[in-house]
Amino acid sequence: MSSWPILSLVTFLPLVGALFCLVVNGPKDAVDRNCRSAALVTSVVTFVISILLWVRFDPTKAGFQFEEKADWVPALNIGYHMGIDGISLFFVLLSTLLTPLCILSAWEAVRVRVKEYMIAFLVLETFMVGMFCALDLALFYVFFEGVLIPMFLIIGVWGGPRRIYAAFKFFLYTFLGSVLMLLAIIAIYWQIGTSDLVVAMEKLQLPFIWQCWLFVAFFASFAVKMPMWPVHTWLPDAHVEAPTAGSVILAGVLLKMGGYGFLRLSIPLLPEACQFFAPLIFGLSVVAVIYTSLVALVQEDMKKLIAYSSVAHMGLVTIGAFILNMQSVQGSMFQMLSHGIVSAALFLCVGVVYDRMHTHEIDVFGGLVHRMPRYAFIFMVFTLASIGLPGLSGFIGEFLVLIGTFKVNTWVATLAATGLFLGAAYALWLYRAIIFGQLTKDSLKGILDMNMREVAVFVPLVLLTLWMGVYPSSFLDPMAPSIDKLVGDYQAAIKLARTASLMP
Amino acid sequence: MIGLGQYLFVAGVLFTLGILGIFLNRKNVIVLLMCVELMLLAVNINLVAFSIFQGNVVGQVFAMLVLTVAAAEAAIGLAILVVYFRNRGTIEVEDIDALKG
Amino acid sequence: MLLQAIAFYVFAFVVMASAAMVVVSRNPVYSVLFLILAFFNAAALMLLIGAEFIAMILIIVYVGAVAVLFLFVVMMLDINVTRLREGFLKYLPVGALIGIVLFCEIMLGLGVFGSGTATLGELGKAAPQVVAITNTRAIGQVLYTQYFYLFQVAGLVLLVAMIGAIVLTLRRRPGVRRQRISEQLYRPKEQAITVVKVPTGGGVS
Amino acid sequence: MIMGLESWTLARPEIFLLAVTALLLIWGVVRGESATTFVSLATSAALIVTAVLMFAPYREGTAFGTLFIVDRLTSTMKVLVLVGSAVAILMSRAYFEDVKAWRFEYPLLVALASVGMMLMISANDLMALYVGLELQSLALYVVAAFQRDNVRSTEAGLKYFVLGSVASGMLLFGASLIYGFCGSTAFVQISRALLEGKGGEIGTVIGLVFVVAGLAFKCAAVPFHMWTPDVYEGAPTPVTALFAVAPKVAAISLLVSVLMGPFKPLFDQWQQIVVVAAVLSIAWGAFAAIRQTNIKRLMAYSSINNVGYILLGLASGSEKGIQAVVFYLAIYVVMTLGTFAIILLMKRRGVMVEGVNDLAGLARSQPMMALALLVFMFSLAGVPPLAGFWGKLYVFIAAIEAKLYTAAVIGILSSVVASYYYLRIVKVMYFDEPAEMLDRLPFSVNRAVALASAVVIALFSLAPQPLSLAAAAAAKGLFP
Amino acid sequence: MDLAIKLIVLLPLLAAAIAGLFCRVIGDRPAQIVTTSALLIAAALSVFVFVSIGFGPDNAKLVIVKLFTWFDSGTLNVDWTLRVDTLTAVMLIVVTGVSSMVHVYSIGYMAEDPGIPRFMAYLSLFTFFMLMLVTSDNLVQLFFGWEGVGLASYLLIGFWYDRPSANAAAIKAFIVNRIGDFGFALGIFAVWQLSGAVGYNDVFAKAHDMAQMRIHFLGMDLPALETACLLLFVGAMGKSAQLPLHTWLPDAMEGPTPVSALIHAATMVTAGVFMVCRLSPLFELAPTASAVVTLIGAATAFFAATIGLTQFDIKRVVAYSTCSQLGYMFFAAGVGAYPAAMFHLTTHAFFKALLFLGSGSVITALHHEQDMRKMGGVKAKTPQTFYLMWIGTLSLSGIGVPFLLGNGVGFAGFYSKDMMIESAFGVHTSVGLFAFWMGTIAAFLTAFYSTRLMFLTFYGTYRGDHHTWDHAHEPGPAMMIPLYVLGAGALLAGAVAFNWFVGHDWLAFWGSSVAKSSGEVLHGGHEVPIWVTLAPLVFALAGIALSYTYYMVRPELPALTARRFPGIYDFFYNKWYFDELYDAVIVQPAWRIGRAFWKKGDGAMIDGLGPDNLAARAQDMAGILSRFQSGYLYHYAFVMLVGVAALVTWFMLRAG
Repeated sequence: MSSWPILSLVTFLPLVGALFCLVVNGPKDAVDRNCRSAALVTSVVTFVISILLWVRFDPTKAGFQFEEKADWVPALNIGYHMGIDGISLFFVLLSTLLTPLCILSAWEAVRVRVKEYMIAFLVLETFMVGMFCALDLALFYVFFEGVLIPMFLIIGVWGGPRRIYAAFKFFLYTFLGSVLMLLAIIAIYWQIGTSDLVVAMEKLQLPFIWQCWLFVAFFASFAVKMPMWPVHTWLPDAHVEAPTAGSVILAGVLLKMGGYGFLRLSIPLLPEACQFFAPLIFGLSVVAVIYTSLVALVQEDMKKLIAYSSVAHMGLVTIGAFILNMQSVQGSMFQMLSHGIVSAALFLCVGVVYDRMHTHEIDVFGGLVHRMPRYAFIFMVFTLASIGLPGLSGFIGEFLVLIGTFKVNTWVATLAATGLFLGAAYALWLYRAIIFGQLTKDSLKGILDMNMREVAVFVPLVLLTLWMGVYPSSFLDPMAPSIDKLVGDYQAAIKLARTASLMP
Repeated sequence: MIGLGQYLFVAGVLFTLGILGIFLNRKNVIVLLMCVELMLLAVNINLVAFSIFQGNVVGQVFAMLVLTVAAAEAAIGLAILVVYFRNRGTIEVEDIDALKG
Repeated sequence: MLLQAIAFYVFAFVVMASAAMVVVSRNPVYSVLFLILAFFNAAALMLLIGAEFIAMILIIVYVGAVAVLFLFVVMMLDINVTRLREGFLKYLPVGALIGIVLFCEIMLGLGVFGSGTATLGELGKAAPQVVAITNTRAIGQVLYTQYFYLFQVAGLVLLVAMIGAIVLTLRRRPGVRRQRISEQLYRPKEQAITVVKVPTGGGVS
Repeated sequence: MIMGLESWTLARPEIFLLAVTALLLIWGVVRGESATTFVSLATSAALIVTAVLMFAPYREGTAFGTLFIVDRLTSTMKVLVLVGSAVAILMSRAYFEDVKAWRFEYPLLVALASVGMMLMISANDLMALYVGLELQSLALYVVAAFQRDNVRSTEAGLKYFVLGSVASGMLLFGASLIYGFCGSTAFVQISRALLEGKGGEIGTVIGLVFVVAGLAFKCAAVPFHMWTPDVYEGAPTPVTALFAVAPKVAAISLLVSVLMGPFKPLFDQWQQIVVVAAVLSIAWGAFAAIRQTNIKRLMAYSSINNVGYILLGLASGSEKGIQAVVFYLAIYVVMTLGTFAIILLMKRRGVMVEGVNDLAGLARSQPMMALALLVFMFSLAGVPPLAGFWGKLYVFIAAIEAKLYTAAVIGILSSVVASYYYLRIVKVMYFDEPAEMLDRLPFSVNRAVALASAVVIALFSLAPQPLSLAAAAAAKGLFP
Repeated sequence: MDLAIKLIVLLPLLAAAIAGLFCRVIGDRPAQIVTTSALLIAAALSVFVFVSIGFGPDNAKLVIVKLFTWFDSGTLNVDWTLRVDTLTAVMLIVVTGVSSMVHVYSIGYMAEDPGIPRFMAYLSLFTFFMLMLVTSDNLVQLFFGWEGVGLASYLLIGFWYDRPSANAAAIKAFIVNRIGDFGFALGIFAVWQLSGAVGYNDVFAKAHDMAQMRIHFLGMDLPALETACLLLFVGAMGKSAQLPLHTWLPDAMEGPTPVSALIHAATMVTAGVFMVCRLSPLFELAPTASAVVTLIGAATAFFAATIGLTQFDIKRVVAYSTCSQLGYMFFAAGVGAYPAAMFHLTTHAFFKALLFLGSGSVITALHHEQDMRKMGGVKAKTPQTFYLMWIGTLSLSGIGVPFLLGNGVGFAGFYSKDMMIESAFGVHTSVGLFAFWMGTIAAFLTAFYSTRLMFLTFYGTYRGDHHTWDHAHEPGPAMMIPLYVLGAGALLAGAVAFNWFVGHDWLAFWGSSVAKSSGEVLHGGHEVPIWVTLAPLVFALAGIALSYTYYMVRPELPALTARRFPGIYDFFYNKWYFDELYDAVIVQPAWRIGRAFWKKGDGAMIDGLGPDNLAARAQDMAGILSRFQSGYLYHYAFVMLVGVAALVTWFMLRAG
């Protein structure tokens, strides 16, 4: 289909930019300037190329497209295998979209160690994109874990006062989860003699008890990444301490890795275990929705509140992924995409006021609408999208997940649907506390509205949110065949297992 | 009749005494070195006994090597001991604790 | 045969006893002396089964070189008789217990006690095999041929020991006067002697 | 032919190295201290040339009867040893000049130790094993105490010596038992005896326990590791660098060739020992390092931890496991050398410092060095895509295939614990605001080593294939 | 036709976008012009559509305009579609009519506000969502409009964002609505699960099947359609402020008065009624659910009226009256008199908007004073408003002369209210009877409190401060014209529309847009005994009389009564303590639980036992191991010995 390695290009182009930044030398001002521009140009070019993916993507095919295959470590039968299908396509786009926005948002906000910052982000982009494209388990793992390194640095170097605690918590928590996944990957590799995911999807036949063990291992990794209750506690800390762009990437892309992992690995490879563990996942997710929503309600820090809301939103994603019918999985995918845009935008919003006041405590703010009407408007759009107002992106995902879930399990659907009003409660409370009310605080009296650069960061996100809310078909249609196949294969596997167990 | 077992027994006792001496000794390092020599002596008895009872001389060659190395070891050990003594003025085992943790 | 057995038990006892004394003696000098005693008796044990070459080497190397070196260092460092520290008694039971357990296990494993034939096998029962040629000759035959390599490496070990000992302990002290024979020998006479004309009755000033 | 031409050909690298060492020794004695720099450079060069000699042309076989064996595995290991030693010598000049202990005996002792290590690696007989080991050990005892006016250095030497002697005593005791029960010291004979069921099982196993204990001491595997932190901390830093690399490779290689060679028939027995040692090492190295403040000491625990992983590869006893050992060792050598090169650069106002916290602000004062150290730390922690990850992956693949599930789980969880202290170093470099910057040093050998190591690690990370091929070739020798 | 429908819906959106996004650029006046004219055009088009549909031939009674696909997921297909039938057409008239009037009114009312463009944009946006709601062809789009009006309501209630009370009210409105929407969403899910569709036509086609099915919901095995209808009705309860989700509506009066008129009287709050009527083909097959609708409606009608008796805030009185009137509509819908409910919805839209806007003009006149205790005698200053308000009041009270000219003659409310009460009686069920009595009593109360409002406000002497009094005057034409238009509606709508809505022509008018079964119910309603027809009127007149006695003849009586029956007075005055109850049972616990989850759950439990605990244990472990590394040689040797001894022991034990 494609004669040139477009996926590799998208993946490694940022790395080229990073290398360029690495070798830039000279007086500090010039280095900063050059690195900023280089990073922006690289990431924008990457984004443009990634758009080509969408354009040239065949939305009628369920299989992988743009496949690239090469030897990597033949001694271990580990290959370099890239390819995307409907499930990964938009995550790639999400990553390539958010990176330039992050770089743009940090244009003036980051003043120390600009060079390192830009390098970190470009490297991060490579890992993120690579992870979504990887079709080889080892390659997947490499990218999956590689993300930790730049993110650790981003939180630790440019973060807030408790950044060290947060960075360590983030790293160790997620690392702990992922290493168990590594064992699971090795076990699969051992079974089929190669780490190629496509081969694994075709050939892997594991006994039930094995599936369960491997599922637990994968689960440890993805659940932490998602994050699911009760392994979510790294997220609020990481978000609060991370710099704006770090939070954006964290919420926008990193959290999706867990959900993506479930869809890409757990479900196709371990269908029976998925079925077996689904009740547990539902339980945890429902708790996540209610528990974290209530916790979000009492937060005193904007970022923490949004972080907790992310946990709640991700609860819906896991429910949808494991209900495993067309609507729920599509909803779950869509919810991830939407959350990627919306929570990223919310963190950018927090960043806007953080840049001005250098705090994200809710109490410090209030009445910002008097000085910052543009900001108030944009914040409102994303608040509404976050609470799932129909017509904005958040609704489609929630609705599809819940409607799909209701068909299977009314308890889960009902309890998860409480997020409808719980989410509204904390989101609107936050909005009110920050934007509305009288502008009484002296420190805020001179605050300036968003400048054009900041608006430029938000405009694409606003448009995207609307687009996704009003005409989600552009996104749902390309993913439909892949998800159809996923669900179909899963059901076939379950059926097979049933008949097998019925046989003497 | 004196058999191999008896020799091995003697060697075992010497070896055990050597090891015990190393960690029961709270005096000075030089005695530790002597304990090491005891261990090597035990080994030598073992080797010689095995060698004789098996009827090949490999064990005795081995014992010779051990002897040679033991001599070299003693030389180096005592040299290190001496420089340590020059630095600290003591070689009492319990004083050698600058490095720990 | 009986005599041999008696001799064995005597030597064996002395070896073990003096080894114990090496460990428990409070004066390091005594320890060295007991060590020497142990070596002598061990050599005797070896003689008993016909390993005369090793026995002699043992005495020459150990007693003649190593033990003396020990004694020399003990004297040089002027180490006092140390008091018995509490630790000794405190750790003695545990340490001794573990040591004895280990010892018993080894002995059991080797089959030294009674039923040990299981592991010692034929060796346990066999009498010392007498080699047709002398012990020294037998060793000589292999040491420089078959085991030539080991012999060379042993030499290297000694070289290292020499370098090591020198590098650690040799110091050039600036204040110390030394006799430099070559300088003395090659000094030209102009530097060594001056010819002075001594006026008669005046003396040298 | 015991001393035929074949023997000399096979041993020609060792002979070459010895000859050069002897010549340099004479040169040094004649020229005195002023020759030190030349001698050290010449020694390094000789070590490298020796490595080249092994492969130009490459030969395999046994020499000196059956005492000495050369195959892919030994040659690969020797290359690692030689490179490690050569680089360690190159890195040491600045340090020793600083402490006024720059003497020509040092490189020569290292060279002699390297010869010892090569002999160890090539040992095919218990006696050869022993003399090689002692040649190496004696030289190393001396270099540990080489800074002879320094209490810590001499204490390190003393501890290393006493415990090392005890360990070799144990090894010897075990060797004597094995000799007694198998009737020979030659590996081939031992193997044959064990295969034939001779050589009283339990007695040999006890002997094996003692031998493994002695070797485990040299590898610094738990519970025979206690010397490691003290010696690493006390010894002069370049010596520590050497210790962390060359002897470790040699000891592990020896362990591999002993266990996979003559004692292959006792696999079931020794596997248990090695698994226990591996798991304990991994865990101990991971936990004990958490609170360390001295970076050398921390690296000691790190090395214990890494040895654990290597032993886990060995414990699998499979071809892949041995590949993993070689692969891991190679990467470990590079990471460790690089790390120590940076530790050697730590100077504040002209004084060497070695606290972890002294690294604060390295990212500001020497960004490239900080980046290099970052690479090493993440690599040591096994975070992909850095090369250390591939090593761990290799090991765990082998372990899983050998059904060592529990050990694998413990190992992988401990790697998370271990990553904590590697991260702490990164944190200190990048996150902390230094009270006082480290000195900006001019370009030096150590910088070059650090950068080169980082580049090598980066290359290994992206393209592990060549190294894994080399490892595969090396392991092949053991599985004909 | 299609174009007209599209324009009706999209013009307000366009206007809102222009006014909202470019407000700074275009300024106040253009914003007003754009939005108002858009609405007026839409209203005119609505009339056109109403006429074409309502009085068109049978085959033209339904127009469906598909815009484009919204989302497809497997078997779930949702389109953006505009569906217009008579039911919708009626709503179009109501929505665009009232909305355009409110737009006009707002030009005057908000003249001095700094946020005019924003306000106009919000109003237009609201109208757009409301139109989407009424024109939806499927439940999901209905939900879109449903939530959208909720949003607009939130924005408008909180329009004066400086006021904390306004913000609180806005959030309350949104969240309470969301609780209703929670049920509504579940209802949609249930419908989809049962029928496999969300489009009305497909769902209705399956209605009979659904009535046979059972659903497993929350562990209970329930009749499917009943469950779905009940869940959907929960949404209606929230949106239409029925018990127990009514608490937001009175608070919503914090918003500007035009908002109250538009959203909280005429249109949005009636969405629930509209929804029940829209889904009447389902509800008619779900008797239990319908009974619940009736009961809740009747109870709310009574309950809200009791509170209205005691309130002093002029807008709150009207608000509770709205609540009460919505209750009427629901019980009408519940008994199956869907046309009657729609009829009252329409008339109510006119008279209640009139009352609100009238109150607004009083409030403007008195410088934004809303407390009736500080009013009195205002008729002198605002005579036109006074008369118009009387029209509204009488219409609300349902005053008219029965039997005259066949259907009787009266204010708009008279027709519709009577029809509902009679229908309730006419079904001859216990639930219907309950609704009848509640409605009748509520009619008494309604008449009492609405005339009380009139007396307190316009009669007697002024009780406020004189500065305000001196400046009080009738508002300008921008505000008065809408009043007149609405006044005309309140006066005439009932008489004009009676036959179409609930009279002989009902079937021809409604077509298939409401359930066919309504015919019987309406018939039953027409066939009730005379006393039934008279009862509401008599009660209403009695209420007026009592009110006159209390507030005109003997003004000391109210205070006396309050003292005489303190318990019941406080109970009514404090709105049956619903707010307090919710605060104690839901809001406070939620905060406490949230805090507990955060500090104790996340902090102490999860972090305390999980990561932080593990980290601490690892540190402890490190400490132990460090201490182990004592530095003593013998110690190290001992460890080695133990290691060897352990291994040897292990093998000895294994061997034997």
